[in-house]
Amino acid sequence: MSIDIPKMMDFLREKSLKEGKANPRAKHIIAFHKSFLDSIRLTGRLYEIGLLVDYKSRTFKVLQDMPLAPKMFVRGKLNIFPELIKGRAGVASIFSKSKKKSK
Amino acid sequence: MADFEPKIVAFVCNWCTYAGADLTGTSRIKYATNVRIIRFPCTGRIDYMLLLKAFDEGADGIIVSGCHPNDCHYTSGNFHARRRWIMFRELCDFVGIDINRVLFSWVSAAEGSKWADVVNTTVTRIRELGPYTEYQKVAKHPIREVTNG
Amino acid sequence: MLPQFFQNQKRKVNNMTLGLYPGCSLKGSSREYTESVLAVANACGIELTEIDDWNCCGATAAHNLNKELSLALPARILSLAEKQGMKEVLVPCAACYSRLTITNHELAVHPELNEKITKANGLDYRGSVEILNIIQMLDKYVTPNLEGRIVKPFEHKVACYYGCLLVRPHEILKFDREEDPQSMDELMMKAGATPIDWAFKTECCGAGLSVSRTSSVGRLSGEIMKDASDRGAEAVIVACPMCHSNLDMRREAINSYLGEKIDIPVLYATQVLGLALGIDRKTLGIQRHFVEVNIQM
Amino acid sequence: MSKIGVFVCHCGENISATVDCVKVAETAAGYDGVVYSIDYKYMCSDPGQSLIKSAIAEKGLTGVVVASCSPRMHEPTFRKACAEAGLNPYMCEMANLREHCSWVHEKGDATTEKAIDLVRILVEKVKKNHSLNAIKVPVTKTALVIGGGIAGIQASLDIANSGHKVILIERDPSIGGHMSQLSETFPTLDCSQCILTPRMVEVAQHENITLYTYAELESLEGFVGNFKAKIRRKSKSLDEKICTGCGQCTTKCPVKKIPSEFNEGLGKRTAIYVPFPQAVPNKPVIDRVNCTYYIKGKCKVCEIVCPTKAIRFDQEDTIVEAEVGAIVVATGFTVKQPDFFPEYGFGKYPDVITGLQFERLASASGPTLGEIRRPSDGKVPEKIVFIACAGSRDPAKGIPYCSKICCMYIAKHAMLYQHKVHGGKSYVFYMDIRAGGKMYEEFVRRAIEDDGVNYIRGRVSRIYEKNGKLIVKGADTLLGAMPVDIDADMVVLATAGIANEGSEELAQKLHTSYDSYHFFSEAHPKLKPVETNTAGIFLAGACQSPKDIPESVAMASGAAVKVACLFSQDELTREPLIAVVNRQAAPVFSSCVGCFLCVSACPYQAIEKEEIKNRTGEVIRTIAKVNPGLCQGCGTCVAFCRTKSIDIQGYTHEEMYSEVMALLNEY
Repeated sequence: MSIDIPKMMDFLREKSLKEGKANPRAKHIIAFHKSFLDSIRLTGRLYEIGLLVDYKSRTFKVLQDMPLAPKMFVRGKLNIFPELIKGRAGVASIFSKSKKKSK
Repeated sequence: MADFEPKIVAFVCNWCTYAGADLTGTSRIKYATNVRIIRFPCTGRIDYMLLLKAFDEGADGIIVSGCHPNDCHYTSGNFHARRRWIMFRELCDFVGIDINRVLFSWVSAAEGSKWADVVNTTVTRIRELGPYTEYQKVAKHPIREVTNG
Repeated sequence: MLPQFFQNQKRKVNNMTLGLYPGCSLKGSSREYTESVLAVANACGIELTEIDDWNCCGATAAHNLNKELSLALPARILSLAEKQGMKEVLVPCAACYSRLTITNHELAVHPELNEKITKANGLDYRGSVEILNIIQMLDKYVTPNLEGRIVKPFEHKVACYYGCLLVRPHEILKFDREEDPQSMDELMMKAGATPIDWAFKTECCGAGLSVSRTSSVGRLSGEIMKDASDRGAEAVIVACPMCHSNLDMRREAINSYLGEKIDIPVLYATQVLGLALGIDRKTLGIQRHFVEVNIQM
Repeated sequence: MSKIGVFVCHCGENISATVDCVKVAETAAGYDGVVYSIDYKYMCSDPGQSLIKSAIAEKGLTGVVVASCSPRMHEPTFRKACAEAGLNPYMCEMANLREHCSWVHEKGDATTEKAIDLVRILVEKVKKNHSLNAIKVPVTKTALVIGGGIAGIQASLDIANSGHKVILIERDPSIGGHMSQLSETFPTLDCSQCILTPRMVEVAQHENITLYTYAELESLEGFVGNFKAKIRRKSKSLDEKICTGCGQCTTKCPVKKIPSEFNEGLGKRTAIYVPFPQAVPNKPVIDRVNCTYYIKGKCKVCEIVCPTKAIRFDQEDTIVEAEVGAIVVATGFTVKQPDFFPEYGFGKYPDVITGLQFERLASASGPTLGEIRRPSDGKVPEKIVFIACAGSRDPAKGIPYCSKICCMYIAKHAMLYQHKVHGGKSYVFYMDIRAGGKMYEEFVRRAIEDDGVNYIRGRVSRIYEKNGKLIVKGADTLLGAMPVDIDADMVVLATAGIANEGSEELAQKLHTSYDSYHFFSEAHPKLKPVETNTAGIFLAGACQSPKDIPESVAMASGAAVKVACLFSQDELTREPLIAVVNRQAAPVFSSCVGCFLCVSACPYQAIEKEEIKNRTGEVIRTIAKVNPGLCQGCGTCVAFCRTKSIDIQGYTHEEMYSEVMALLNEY
């Protein structure tokens, strides 16, 4: 009976993106999400430095959050190297299959 | 099997399915001619020996239909029918009667189109299953044998 | 032979073995959360076994961009957990918890979807894994045995911040009430703290927009911190790494939005419980916070 | 030997367009026992009926099959025609050639064949039919009205004024119901109590009405015209005959801090109390749960101060037995407590109140004597927010249906507030304004246009308290879902109207049905809105669904007329389509073996145990017996009976088996 609002929002987001109707003001948000997924596709888990580098290359916001990095590093919150999982091939295939279907 | 016209008996209650079938009529929804309706006051009245009798006499399929749960005109007759149906199904299955030949459904007085669907589905299903002669072969009919020969 | 057998039996009763899905944040920017979860579990005789070779749940990015991906990634995790014989899996991160629970539910109620997702990806999942968030786990296995173990009650006024995902969606989680939840408040009371009644328990902190729309995070998290501060909270308690990083790491953005300096620390529920249990600050990773924790213990 | 007549109707072209009616009639003529068979254009017309009547007279027919439309349409018509011609009406059956054949199939042989089959089935059935006679049962001309709100009051007065006795029972110490709690009524702003109290007094003084307050229905047996009700009169700890209602006891009672039910918890009452000053009867009761004497065994202040010595601490509940012929259920509704909406903070913030509480604040007899003051500190609110649909039309959290009265009373509340607090600001958050009713829409427009109430179309997501204000966060969907924040002093929630507590229990006692929301179910949503599925039990007011006062009153008068109709006859006639247990000559008596499975199957408790005694009075057999007054003719017992000893008239085993056999064996 009740409307599943989050589900509907996700559906509309996916659809508007597919049809090229996403709000231009959301381009940074979409860029971030894409960088995020790319990072998982390659390593299986999130690689925060890789994500930020990728995001910045998409948005040219090179200087954003630069002061945070050393502070995080000092507190042990930043991993220099990505964690690579064994089942990377499996994860990559999940990506390619869902991508194909969603098109 | 294309020419086979199954004989289907429908045992329905007066208040919901009979009225629902009336609505199918007033809505002029067309359905297969193979069904003959027998009116009961309530599905709770339907003695399942009648179903066996119908198979015995040559029915190829049977529909039992009444009010939806909680909508019984007599408050609980359809619940009794449903319970009896669960028992009867198992018994039929056990003794080798094809339970696919009996369709149990709820059709309310407002569901004219559903009645047409129920009939058409049953007719299609029974058409696929073919004539039902197995039961008649098993249940020898002494009276008919005597009278017919 | 016999005593050995009995010993094993006894160990099983006392020591629970639970699966653990840490998620990416808990391995990186929120490692103090992992540390405190493990420390509390250890102190209470609960053994946590990490799911071997787990992957990222896809987080906000996946469910925003691609529905199938948002189900397939968690499905891989669930399937691994099942294969590794885990009945219950603790998911401390509220965001991962939400993705895993929703996937678990969707796969259970739509068998055809389960078929599609698992078949296509060579996974196999029968739906036997139960997922617990940190509050559920503590409620189930820790708080019943807590009596007499609170050696250093955390006697401070705290604002319990649940965020968006910890108790939602109610239809699926059937845990606490989604508006004005109480479970964390009760837990904090058991740890000796005094939870305050405040208005922003379940308001959004800005979540995944931390990087891509920092200004929004400043505004949303700012309102939260302001209300907590106005009502006299000495600490804000969270159970989600994303909420924590927004309220803690983004404090500069918050303060610049509010135009005032709020220095209330943000602690994980497990850190507070750990402190109350007498675990030292370093083991609980309290030194890793951006906003210094100056509370007298 | 049967002599059956078959009458095939063309129904204009409705049947004859697809069915070869002539062939149907010709085929039927060839059946064993059919002595007359004819087709005609309109059987239900006068000449058509005459055709049947003359055939009965001339051919001496013993059974009639009319092959035309649905029996649900014209069975009474043709049975009546048969009866007029001297044939027992239950010897007439109808084959449904129209709804079940001609209208649903294309023209063709198969359709005509089906029509022939349908006729043959009923020819065989009629051969086995028996003559049946209508059942007559006497009527007790006293009505029981359950619930003393405005619906119960109206129904009682109408029945009493038509000259019949009425027993009115009310659960609370006074009649009046929710209407007595209201301040003013929409759309005229009449004072609710001013129009209600004269009616209450009339009830108390009416010679045909027996009023039992503080009483509930204990059990009900019997059937239409012949119910036996047991009424529990809860102990008032007081001798009503001696009590003068002077009020000494209520002023002196030391327990003064009990939240008053009448004032919806906004005022306080004592342990011995009269719910409100205009109560009928105006005599107190002791609330034993809160009375010091019943808790600690001492106090008895009321007994000491009572000038007439009317207090009876040891008084017990009494059971009154009454024979009644009809029952009107008027138990009303209640409002859903809004604590299921934690985001609105009801219960947490004292200034978030329900609509019914606001009625008490606005009422001249209320705790603030009609001044709008907020419960927390007594301050007059400068900004007030009303939230419509707090629970209604909300399948996710509340109830899916519309509570119907809220739109109107919210407009009234806002208007009353604007009249009483000059310069105050009021806001109404609404989903839709549903103001269908005479002068209703105009009333809402008046609130918006003349009194300046701000109507905002949108929902409220959260209310929280900050610096002594209630922050109401909502959205204005008519301004592009713009967020709206209002710092209000008081918030009124129009909470959903739901079924009264205990209504499903009462429905079970009465053997009537209730819907999934626990409201009582009417027999037909359009054409039988005051009847229930149980003959002789009628509904009035909001126990059926939320209703405003005029609707409740109209429904109550409707129910009263139904009761008066029932009481206008000395005997009731019922269709004889009921179950019977076979009886045979001694020493067999009956094939019933007394397993009484039928007793457990019967939904109407219509089957009793009958003892068969020999001449010395010794019980030799116990068998089942159907009470013809209670049996509704569902036949569930028939299918249950292991020995086939119980059968249902009109649908007997013989009749049904012959139908099945006729269907599958062609001549």
